[in-house]
This record gives sequence, structure tokens and C-alpha cells, in this order.
Amino acid sequence: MSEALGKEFTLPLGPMHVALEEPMYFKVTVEGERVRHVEITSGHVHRGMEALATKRNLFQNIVLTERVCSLCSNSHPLTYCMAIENLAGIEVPRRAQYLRVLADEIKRVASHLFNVAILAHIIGYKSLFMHVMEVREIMQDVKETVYGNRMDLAANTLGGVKNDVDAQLFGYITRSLQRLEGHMQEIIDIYASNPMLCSRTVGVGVLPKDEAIRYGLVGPVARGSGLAVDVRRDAPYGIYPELSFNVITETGGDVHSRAMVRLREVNESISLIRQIAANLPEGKLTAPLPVIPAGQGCARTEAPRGELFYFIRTDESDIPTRLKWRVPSYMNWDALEVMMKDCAVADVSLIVNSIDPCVSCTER
Amino acid sequence: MFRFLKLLGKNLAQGPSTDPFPAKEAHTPERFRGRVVVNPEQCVGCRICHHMCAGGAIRIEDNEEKTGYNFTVWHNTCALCGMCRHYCPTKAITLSTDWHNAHTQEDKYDWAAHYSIPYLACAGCGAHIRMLPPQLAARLYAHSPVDMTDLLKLCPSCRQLAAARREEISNDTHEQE
Amino acid sequence: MNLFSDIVVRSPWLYRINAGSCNGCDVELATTACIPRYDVERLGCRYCGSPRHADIVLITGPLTLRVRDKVLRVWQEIPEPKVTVAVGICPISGGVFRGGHSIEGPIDRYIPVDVNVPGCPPRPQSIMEGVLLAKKIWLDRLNGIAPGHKEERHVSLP
Amino acid sequence: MSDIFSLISQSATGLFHLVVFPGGLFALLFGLVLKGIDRKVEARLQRRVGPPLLQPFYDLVKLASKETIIPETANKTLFMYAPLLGFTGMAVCLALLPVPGVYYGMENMGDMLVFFYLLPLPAIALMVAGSSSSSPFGALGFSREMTLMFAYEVPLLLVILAVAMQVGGEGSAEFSLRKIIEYQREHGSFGFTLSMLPAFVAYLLYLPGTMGVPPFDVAEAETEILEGPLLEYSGGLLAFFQLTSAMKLVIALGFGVVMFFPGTVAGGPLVNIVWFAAKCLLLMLVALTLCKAATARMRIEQALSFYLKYPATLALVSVVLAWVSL
Repeated sequence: MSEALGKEFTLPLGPMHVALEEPMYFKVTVEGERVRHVEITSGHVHRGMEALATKRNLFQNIVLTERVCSLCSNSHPLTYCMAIENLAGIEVPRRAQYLRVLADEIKRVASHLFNVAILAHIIGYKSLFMHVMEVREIMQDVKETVYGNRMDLAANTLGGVKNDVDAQLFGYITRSLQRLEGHMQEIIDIYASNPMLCSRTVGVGVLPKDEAIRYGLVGPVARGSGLAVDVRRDAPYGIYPELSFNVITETGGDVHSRAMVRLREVNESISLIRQIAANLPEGKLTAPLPVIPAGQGCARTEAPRGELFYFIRTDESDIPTRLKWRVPSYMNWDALEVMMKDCAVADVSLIVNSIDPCVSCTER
Repeated sequence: MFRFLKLLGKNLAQGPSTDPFPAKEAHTPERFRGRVVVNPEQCVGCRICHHMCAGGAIRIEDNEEKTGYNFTVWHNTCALCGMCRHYCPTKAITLSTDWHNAHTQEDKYDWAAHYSIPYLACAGCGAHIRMLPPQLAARLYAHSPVDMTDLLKLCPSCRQLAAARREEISNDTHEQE
Repeated sequence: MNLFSDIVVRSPWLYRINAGSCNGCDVELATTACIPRYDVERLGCRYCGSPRHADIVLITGPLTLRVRDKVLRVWQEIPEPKVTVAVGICPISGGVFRGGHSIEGPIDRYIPVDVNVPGCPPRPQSIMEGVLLAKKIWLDRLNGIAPGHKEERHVSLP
Repeated sequence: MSDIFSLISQSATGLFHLVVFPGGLFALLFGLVLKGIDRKVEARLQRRVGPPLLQPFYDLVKLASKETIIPETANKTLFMYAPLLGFTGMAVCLALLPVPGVYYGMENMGDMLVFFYLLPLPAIALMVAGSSSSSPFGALGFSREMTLMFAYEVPLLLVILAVAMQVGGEGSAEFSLRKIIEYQREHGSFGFTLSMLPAFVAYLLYLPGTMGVPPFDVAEAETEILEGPLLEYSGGLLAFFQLTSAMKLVIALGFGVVMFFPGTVAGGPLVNIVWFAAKCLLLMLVALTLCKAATARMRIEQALSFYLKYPATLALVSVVLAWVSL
């Protein structure tokens, strides 16, 4: 008990911790309520997926990569399929391209809302947490009605998409978006102005722009520090060049800015889904599959957490000889060192959550 | 702060939004991906589903007497990804909307669907074959001038013989003309 | 005695262990536990932050090598009587990760599981059905109908 | 002979007050029902159905039936003693809690000061618990609980002082709750007295702190330090903490009602008990339930500066006004 009153001592946060969705283990050296040093031990969610991928065939890997992480569970199979399509020179039909973006944006909305809700949960704002989660349910219902599962959409396959979305379903999606949009305005207002929330998040876990560049950050974390990086715009893929959207940035670089970036991106995603509903062309859902030749391919996309990169090497069999992916959390993870410098114990889980860490992606 | 209090007030006025689920059946969307169901009539045993299944939930094995094969879906390994349904050439696999999956540990190894699909004895030589499902055959040979009903009951080699014999007959008639 | 156990099972406190899952089941557990739409609190459930307070433990994930000992230690910290629920296909059979070099599951190799809720991830309603089933098993155990006393359910590391 | 008889009857009534009313049984049932209502109303504010009203009872029965684990590294005596400390403190305190129109506590005694000394006991029990459990989270909870206690005890002391000086008049202070109730019967409830209003608001702000609910649940913050001191407790010992918290709820609310709204209504004692309970309930809904639903947790230093800034200032205003008015 004397330890708590001044001298340094170690606080083992995790691996089983209610604030963290996943087993992540921090050894936090604390002096009173101040954090002096953070040591991150990783590997708890290592399921050996890269090795598993070389045991499974190309089709099984679609499902396997979908289970890398369920919060960005559409980005992984999408990027994986794109890598193979690049390798084999498969031309994906335009309708399928549109539907792929649809699935991706629906997933992005749900993922961002979840992260923002968890932020409220961590600061003990239970009512707000429940409200945001309840709003997120609109998107969960869309996923369940259109794709048949609340987390794993199973939308992508090699050369296209598996499920068609007809006019009736699009009508349902647009109606849901309308409901969502009404709530979003209210939620953004609350997050932007609520004094309790702001006093806990503004100026916490600051990451200046130059540090963001130095650490090579991606996704909403980089955009929260004023760094306008977005693969959808910087290295366009699919039909993104034909759609209009803004790359959202905030300049604060703190927990609050990152949350605001995510919330405002939800609105961008809503607009993207609307554009897809309006411009969806007729056509096939999948391209005919050729024999996948031996070779190497790669692809990158903007996952909800940032840039996702896939590399695949094949021989002539249908089992890849190497499958490697670099996930956004891997880049953002290291920057925790800067953000957590001399923060309060109360803010540790808050800051960790603000980079939307995906441990299961990073440790696969 | 005021905005949030307004939200709470609205919540209070609107009343609970809780689903009455355990008391009442919950809504399940039509496209919900639930337990895998196989239509044994339509299955030809091509094993493409087995090839696609990432979890290894599908098992297809000959039965002991070799008079048919057993098709087993282990629900406790099935990731509900729908790959088997998507790639099934005869559309024999569908995903039901049944999600009532909780079961006790004693039932763990019974939590599977077993289908026993018989082979047919070839009308010519008696070898075991899996007959092409009639609906599928009707679609496949819709424009064929030959009557397939009897031919489908033959194994590939007997069918080859039959085809050769048919050629012979048609050649004979041709010569007679 | 029956009335007493009837009251006892009206307060099942839940504890969640992530044994290396992909988040899907955990997100659904958080959804089931917290949001107004499902509101498990009306069934008397409450999520607790400490394993020492738990009655029903929900395990997700295929039990990776690295997390195994920690999961087992936390599981042992939960006071008896407890009911274990495996949520998702990973803890039940390994799911899509079956055969991986760092997968130690299925979890019933180490922990006596009582209820399985397969799905990838299961619907919140399905998880709720699992919790209700766990409640029933708990009641049976309190009334001495179902087996599963402490002595029969020890855990040992390999 | 009559001495012995009166002594027996006195201790019998004392025992009655300790075990049946207002302490013991009554407070326990009342506290648990209050907690049930609190959870139900909070749920409604969040668009939920919420647990059954009797859920706190179920929880207690369940906890009592569970295995109690004492960690090997813990200081066993202190670990077991901590929950009892808070519980006995609250049990004694409850025997002194006046229910206006029914029961007035002890004769001619500075019982307000007794309340001031006994009210922090559950917090001290938590501190003992935190330090004895040998977990770093417990230790952190210990230091947080201590800081927080310091923060909210200052305004409480000032509130008590303001009320006592208003009643005492002429530069003196009156710490007997019976006198305070009588004074307000003549001069009107302090809740409606302009000079005492700041003190009342200060007391409202004191309530969430002492009950450890958001925004002041820093010591038991689940998402930060895993319920801190309670982390290692299980079974029966945890049940004691819950009991203590339910009893403390009654005391904290009842104390507020006595200080600011001790008015009675015509009718028998039963009516007045219901009236008292209704006032406690109202106080709880405003100060605890609504507050809990509408706020986020503060950081410990924010909580500290909040208490020293606002409620302390408000209470000080009342002290000055009470001083000036004479």
C-alpha cells in the first residue's frame, strides 16, 4: 500500500482486461497516477494464420482471411481477392466492383461506430455507449438482412462477389441510412460539445503531425493528426475514382480528434453508399476464373483502420506458397509510445482504444 | 450537456426498445446464413463443397458396404461462410435460417447433420454409380435427341458401350437406306 | 432448498475470456451484454470485471498457445459453482483455425465446457439462448441433479 | 430494581433500533429496494427494460451461496476484516438515523458529528480492502479512494457546519439532529430556505462522490483498474460490501432528508415512514440515478478539483449566510 503513494510500481494491464476487447498485455510502470513507461507484450492472439494460409487452398483462404479480424472482416478477403486478381489478370465485372465497395463501406460505418462507442464505455459514459451501440444496430441489421451475418459478410469471392443486392434490398438500405443519418447528427453534436466527454478526451494522447509522419501512421489515426492519407484517394482501386468523397482530417492529434475523424467518416461512407445505390450498373457478379498461374501479386486497400496490404505468391497449384499481409494497426501500434508518454493511468485504455487497435490483425 | 439530457428524456419518453426475444421468437431475415442443409436428392458427390470448406466441416465418405456415401456436416466446425452453397454445381446445399444452436456438452458430437446417399447399381454391369439427379439431367440434356432415361442408369463404361452400340445401329439403318 | 437455488440462479454474473478470438464473438458479446435491444440485465445478468465475481464464464477464441496458461489461471480464479459456455466455433472445435501450429484448442481439452454456442459469430439471440441454457445447468447443479462438483472438474496443465 | 428494569427496556429499545427499525432489517430492505429502483430507472433512461426490482436481493443471496476465495498473497486478517468494518460502522450509524415523526435518534447528543465520522467508514473499509489484497489494482484503488474521500469530506463538513450554525444561532452551533428537526418544524425546511439552498446543492453533489457512482466512480473504475479494491473479493465477503453499500445509501439519503426536508405529514408513524422513504427516493433519483446516467467518469484530479471548487464553495456560502443572518 505504500507503493501506491509515490514510488514506482508495475501495473500489469491485461491480457484479460474488460476495457480491452482482446488479450493485449501491457506492463505499465506507474508513479502515483502517472505512467512512466509502457512495455507491450504481444502474441496472445497469434493463431499462426500465415502458416495456415499456406496449408489451405485459394478458396479456403477467402474464409480464413475473413477471420483475421471480424471488425475489418470485409477488407481482408477483399484485399486478398484483389491480390489474386492482380496476379492472374482477372477483370472484375463493374457491378461486382460496386457491390464490393458497398460491403466495404457498410463495414466501415459499423467499425467506426463501434470504436467510438467503446470510447464512451471506457470513460464510463454508459448511456452514451448504449446509445451509439443501439444506433450501430441499424447497420448490423443491414448486414444481417443483406449478407446474412452480423459480422462476417462473406461478400467477396475470387473474381467478384457472391451475393447480388437487388433494388428491393437497396430500398431497405437507403431507408436504414436515412434513420442512421438522423442519429449521426445528434451523436456528432454530443461528441463535439459534451463537456464531460471533452474534458476526458481533448489533449489526451497527443500525437503531433511530424511524429505521425515519422512513425508512418495510416488511417484515422494519421488523419486525426492532420495527415491526409487515404488509399482510396492516393492509390485508387475498384471504382473509387468514380465516386466522390472527402478525406476527413482533424488537426488536434488527440483522442478527441481521432474520434471526430471516425464520426465524420461515417457520414462520408453514408454518402458513398448512396452514390452506389444511384449508379449501380447491371452486369455479372463474377468473372470466369482462369487457372491461377505461378507468380506474385499484391494489393492494398483502405480498411477501417488504415492501409491494408496483401502479398501472395503462388506456384501452379491452388495452394499459395506465401501469403503475407501488413495491417494498419501494426503501423499505429508503435506510436502508442509517443501518445502514452506521461499520461495518467486512467487514460491508458482510452489511448489504446483511440488507435482502434486490432490485435488479432496484428498478431494473426 | 443539455443535449445529452434531452436524449435521456427522449429515451424515457420512448420507452424501452428491448426485443422481447426469449419470451417471443426473434425476427430472422430471409437471407440469414444459418445451419447448412443438404438436399440428398440433388447431391452428386462431386466434393467441391469439401474442397471449399475452410473449417473442414464437411465429410464425404463411402459407407461400409460401399453401397452409398455418407455426407456429414459438422455444425460445430461450420463457419457459415456459404462457400459450399456458392460453389455447389447442383445447388444441393442451402443455408437455412435456423440459428437455434446452443446445446449442452453432451450433445457436442451429435451436433451434425448426417445424410446417407445411396449409389445405384449400374443396369449393365452392376457397378456402383451415383446417378445424375433427374431434374439436373433434364436440364442438361434438354436439347438432346436421344432418350436419356435408360442411359442414366448406366455406369460410364457401360454408357460408352451403349453409345457405341447406338452408333452401330444408326450406321446400319443408314446403310439400309 | 429448491426455492433458494431458484433465487440464486436469478443472478448470473457473466465474465468473458478471450482466448485468442478474431473479435467477432467478443463484439457480439459486448452487443448482447450492453445494448438496450438485447438487455441481458432483465435476465439478471451483469458483466463483471473480475473473474472472482463471475458465475457464468463465456469463452471465445481457439485457445492459442500463448494465451493458454493465462486463460486457465483466470478460469481457476472463478469461484465454484460456475458454468462454462464456449461461444463461437473456435473454442468448440478450432473452427477455421483447426490444425494451426499455435492452436491449443478445442477448449474442452483443458476446461470442462458445459454449453456450446456454435456460430461464426453466433447471433446475440443465440448467445442469449446459451446463457439461458447455462442458467438451467447451474440450477440443476445446485439442486444436485447434474454432475459437476469441484472434485470432478479439476484442470491440469499438460 | 426499577433501574435495572429501565436499563433492560432501554437496551431492548436500543436493540430494536439496531436490528429492526430504523437500522438492520428496515434499512436493509429499504436500501436494497432503493438500489433496485435505481437500476430500473437507469435502465429506462437508456431505453432498456432493466433488471427485476428485487435483483439486488437475488444478487446478495447468490453471492452468499458462492465459494469465497481468499488470495494466497493477501493479508488474511485485514482482508476478512475490511468488509465487516464498513458493515458495523453503517449498522451503528443506522440506529441513530432519525425518521422524522417516528424516531428521533439519541437524546441530546451531537449525533450529526457521529454521522460525519461514521459515514466514511465504508470508504475506509474499501481502502483497507484495497491495501490488503496485495494486487496493484487494489493499491491504486486505495490511493484513489483516499484522494476522493478527502475531496468530498470537505464539502460535507461545511454543509454540516452551515446547518448546525443556522440552528444554533448567535454564533453557536447545534449538532443534535433532534434539535435540527425541531428547528425546521418551526422555521420551515432548509431545502426551501434561501440561505441554506447552496448547502443543499452541495449535499446533492456530495452524494454521488460518497456513493462512488459516476462521475466519481474512480476508485472502482471497471475499465481502468478493474473495480480496484473489490477485484479480489468473492462470495460472502463481496456480499458484505454490497450490503454496506445499500445501508450507506439509506444513511446518506436519510441524512440529507433530515438536514433539509424533515417535514412530517399528519397520520400515524406508518404514513410518516412512507413519506420519509418517498423523500429519500426522490433525492436518490435526482442526485444519483440521473447523475449516473448523464455523466462520464472524471479523472481523479478532476474529481478532486471539482469538489474543492464547486460544492465546497457553495457550502461555504451557506456557512457565511448562516453566520451573517444572526
